Amino acid sequence: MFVVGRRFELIVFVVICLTMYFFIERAKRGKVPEIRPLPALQALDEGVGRAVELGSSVHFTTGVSGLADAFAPQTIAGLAIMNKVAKVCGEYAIPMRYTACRSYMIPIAEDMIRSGYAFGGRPEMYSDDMVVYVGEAQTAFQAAVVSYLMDEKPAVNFMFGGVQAEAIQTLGAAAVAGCMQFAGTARMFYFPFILCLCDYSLIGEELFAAAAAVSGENIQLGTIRGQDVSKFLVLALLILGIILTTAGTALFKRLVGW
Amino acid sequence: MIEEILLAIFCVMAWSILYKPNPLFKIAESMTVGLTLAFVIYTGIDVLNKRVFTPWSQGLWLTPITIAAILGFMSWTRLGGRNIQWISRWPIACLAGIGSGLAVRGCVGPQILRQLTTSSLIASDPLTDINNLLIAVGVITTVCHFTFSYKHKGILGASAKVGRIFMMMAFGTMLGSFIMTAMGYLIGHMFVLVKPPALYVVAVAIVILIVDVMHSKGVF
Amino acid sequence: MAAEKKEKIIKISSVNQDRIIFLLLFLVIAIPMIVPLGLPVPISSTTSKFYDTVEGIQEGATVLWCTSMGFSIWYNTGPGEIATFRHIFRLVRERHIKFIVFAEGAEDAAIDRRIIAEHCDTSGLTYGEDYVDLGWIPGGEAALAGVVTDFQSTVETDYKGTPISQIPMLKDIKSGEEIDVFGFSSGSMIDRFMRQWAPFRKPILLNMIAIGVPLCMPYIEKGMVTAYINGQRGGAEYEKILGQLGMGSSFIDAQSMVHLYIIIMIIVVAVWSINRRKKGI
Amino acid sequence: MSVLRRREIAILFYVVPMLFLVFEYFTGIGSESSSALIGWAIILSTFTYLIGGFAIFRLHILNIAKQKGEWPYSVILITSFALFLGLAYTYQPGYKWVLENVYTPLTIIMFGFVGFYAATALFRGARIRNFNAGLLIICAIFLMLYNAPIGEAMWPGFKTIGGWLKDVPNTGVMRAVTIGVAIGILATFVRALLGLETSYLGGK
Repeated sequence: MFVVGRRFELIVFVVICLTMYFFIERAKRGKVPEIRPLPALQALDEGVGRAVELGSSVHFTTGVSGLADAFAPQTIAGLAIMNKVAKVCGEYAIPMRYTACRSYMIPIAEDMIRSGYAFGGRPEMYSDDMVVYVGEAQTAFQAAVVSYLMDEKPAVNFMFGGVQAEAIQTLGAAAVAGCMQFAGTARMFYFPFILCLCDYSLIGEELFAAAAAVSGENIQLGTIRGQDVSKFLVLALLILGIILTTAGTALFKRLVGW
Repeated sequence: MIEEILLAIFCVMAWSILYKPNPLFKIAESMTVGLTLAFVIYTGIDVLNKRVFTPWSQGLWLTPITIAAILGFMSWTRLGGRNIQWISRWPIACLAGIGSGLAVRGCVGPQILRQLTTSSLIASDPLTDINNLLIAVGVITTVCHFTFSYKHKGILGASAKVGRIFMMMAFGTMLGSFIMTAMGYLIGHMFVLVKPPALYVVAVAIVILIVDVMHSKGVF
Repeated sequence: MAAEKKEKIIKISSVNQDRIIFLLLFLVIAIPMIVPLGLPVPISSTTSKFYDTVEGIQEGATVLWCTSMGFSIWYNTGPGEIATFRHIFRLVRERHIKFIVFAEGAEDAAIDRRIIAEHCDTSGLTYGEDYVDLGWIPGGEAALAGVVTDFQSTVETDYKGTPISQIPMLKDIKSGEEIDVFGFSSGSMIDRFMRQWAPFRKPILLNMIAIGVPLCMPYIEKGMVTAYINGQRGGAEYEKILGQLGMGSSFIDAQSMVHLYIIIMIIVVAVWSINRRKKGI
Repeated sequence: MSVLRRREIAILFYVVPMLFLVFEYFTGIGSESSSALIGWAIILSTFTYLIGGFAIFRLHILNIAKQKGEWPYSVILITSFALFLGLAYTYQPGYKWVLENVYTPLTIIMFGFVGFYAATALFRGARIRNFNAGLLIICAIFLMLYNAPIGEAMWPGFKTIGGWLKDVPNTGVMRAVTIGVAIGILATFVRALLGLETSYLGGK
């Protein structure tokens, strides 16, 4: 019934999915794990506070990746964080701008920012031109964001999501323009730059953990606990593999290829 | 000949923002966006011609392509008013579902299982054994660093700290490797800019720059 | 007074500091271009392994190459791509290898046509029997999955629009099984290629930009990627091995100088920032 | 009509193809319809690829009509769009020339800023704040000496140190990251099955 060579893969796949499901159900029933403090999240208020001091605006972007490719989960996490940033901007009455690079993100971003400002207590501050669409290509996105940052010089620049090579130009221009910077992505390609240029950063899955902590839903937090336990399972498999292989048996390789 | 001069003009227009924001950069930016837009529409319609409209013109109606094309036209309601925009949710959701499905089915094998098959630690010469051990330690400690719902105390805390050190070495490796890529772009342009005829455009630009700097310093 | 003056010099505004960095960068790159320094370019083992892997392709094998870089990283992966295409086209002539090229992005389709037209010697080879350019297959990971699960219905036409049923060399290609060597160039993460192509356990060649190499090490160390070209330097070395110097070789001196400049800049700034903190400023 | 608008149907459009592709991968049943599904994605992504084009075209036409904001630049944008598209459909060699001598250089140059900002990033990153930042910069220097041909010419040791850094600590960390990304994808899969992943449908 099952394809040869993929049966152990199926077992690992089912075990990890069941672990996730188990901890999500546990979270639904109220036993919610607590996420360890993420410095980037705690500093969100401090960042928007800087915008209040300077009396200028906040810029947010989820980069070039959209929802139609394998980086959809990161874009979704970036949108969750944007909802929280919009909420904080609502509380402090700070204008916010989102630069979109995929046309189908426009309505999604508009809804996210509108609900954010409503939660923040200033629904009237929201206007549709807070979401600026700059075209489908990465170079057009970069050119538009660089000139915006150089002209407007916003107090804070956020960049969360499936960020690709445009991270360098965006964060570089924001650094030259003197913005305080937050960035986070699970795409490690340009991550050293986020470390060099940003005040606060989220590495790899910290982005998903932040999105779960920010949306505050028990279920998201349950997922994070499920991921942690799955990682320990995979580590156990790794250690088992090392022991078996060092002991000289090819058992582990046969097991994986079963 | 004309190509080098054009490249030099575009370089000067684009790099002028390093000095300060100015209209030249905005013109280059608008041209880029406009040309990209035309390129996107031309290549997109070209593929649709080959994959959808040509089979249709040959009468091949009842194929999976037709269903996908109907979903595709539905996704164009995204551009319509708010009352018909909800129609575009189905095709977008379908595309996201297929993308996620391909990622999910493909990730367990190559990205988890094949990463765990290590070679024995006492097999070949001692140096490779130590390296293999260090790689395994790197994997374990970095994974421990990427756990969020457990307090980083005790063994988990210690291995997370070790993981942090490994991560800094890895990100240093990436940062060092990036210089060749980043400078590759500039070197590619500079190869054209230093030779005449592009050199004349660069010379004119340098003169304008000096004049502007002197003007802003109030020299004249 | 001297301390004041010294303080004044250091007090360059942050924007001007950036401009000085940019200016020095221009000079350091321009000088080796005007005065070729002829620095040594030792061949690294990774590039010679790439050459040996391509040279080791058996008689009559089918090679599938996916170009996925876009115009923006042309100067980085271009030299390696041109050298690889030249090398494979030579083998197509000598060993009747079947060479199939397709593009993952719209811009890559234009790159492929341009490389084959301007840089490859296709004299004596018939299009459609020895080599074929399938043009752009959109869909990202869906295209990569489609090509190896159901080649015929995924591809449908080549870049000119002729249905693949009329292309002799593609008649018997159903899925990844019929392909002997995979290869792709990439400017970003390669997880999607590994997810769709690694299960076939065939040799996979990779033309990657320099920053991508550390990220691909988990796959390279496991042998899922057989051999790779390390960005611009790899391209220059490959050109040197093939004996046809091109774009890569003319850039490599400037690369050495720029690397030295960045290292010196970092050391100066690091020392300056450490003793600044010692003085408690 | 309002039934069709409900979100559950859109969630079904997301979950059913995903589940089917996973089912087919592990059981091998229904491989023709799974490749048909992949064929759908190829055509569908072309349509959504085109949406981007139309959306920005409308945006800038509105800018010009209402003379809002920086509309002169929108005029430049639309004229370069119209010229290039017109050439594409009327005079193919002209399109090819513009593609190779205007569009490609502009795209490369507008992307090529990365070099400058890489220098800025290192310039700022080099201000070592703590031990970790110091370690980061030292490893970066070793890798630069590994990558640049002159590094090896100066002292062969740089090649071994750089190679070791790339082969051992970097491989371990990137392997952990790869595993973490895979587990993240599976987490999104489970949340999507439970109908929790709805951000692609718009805010809650």
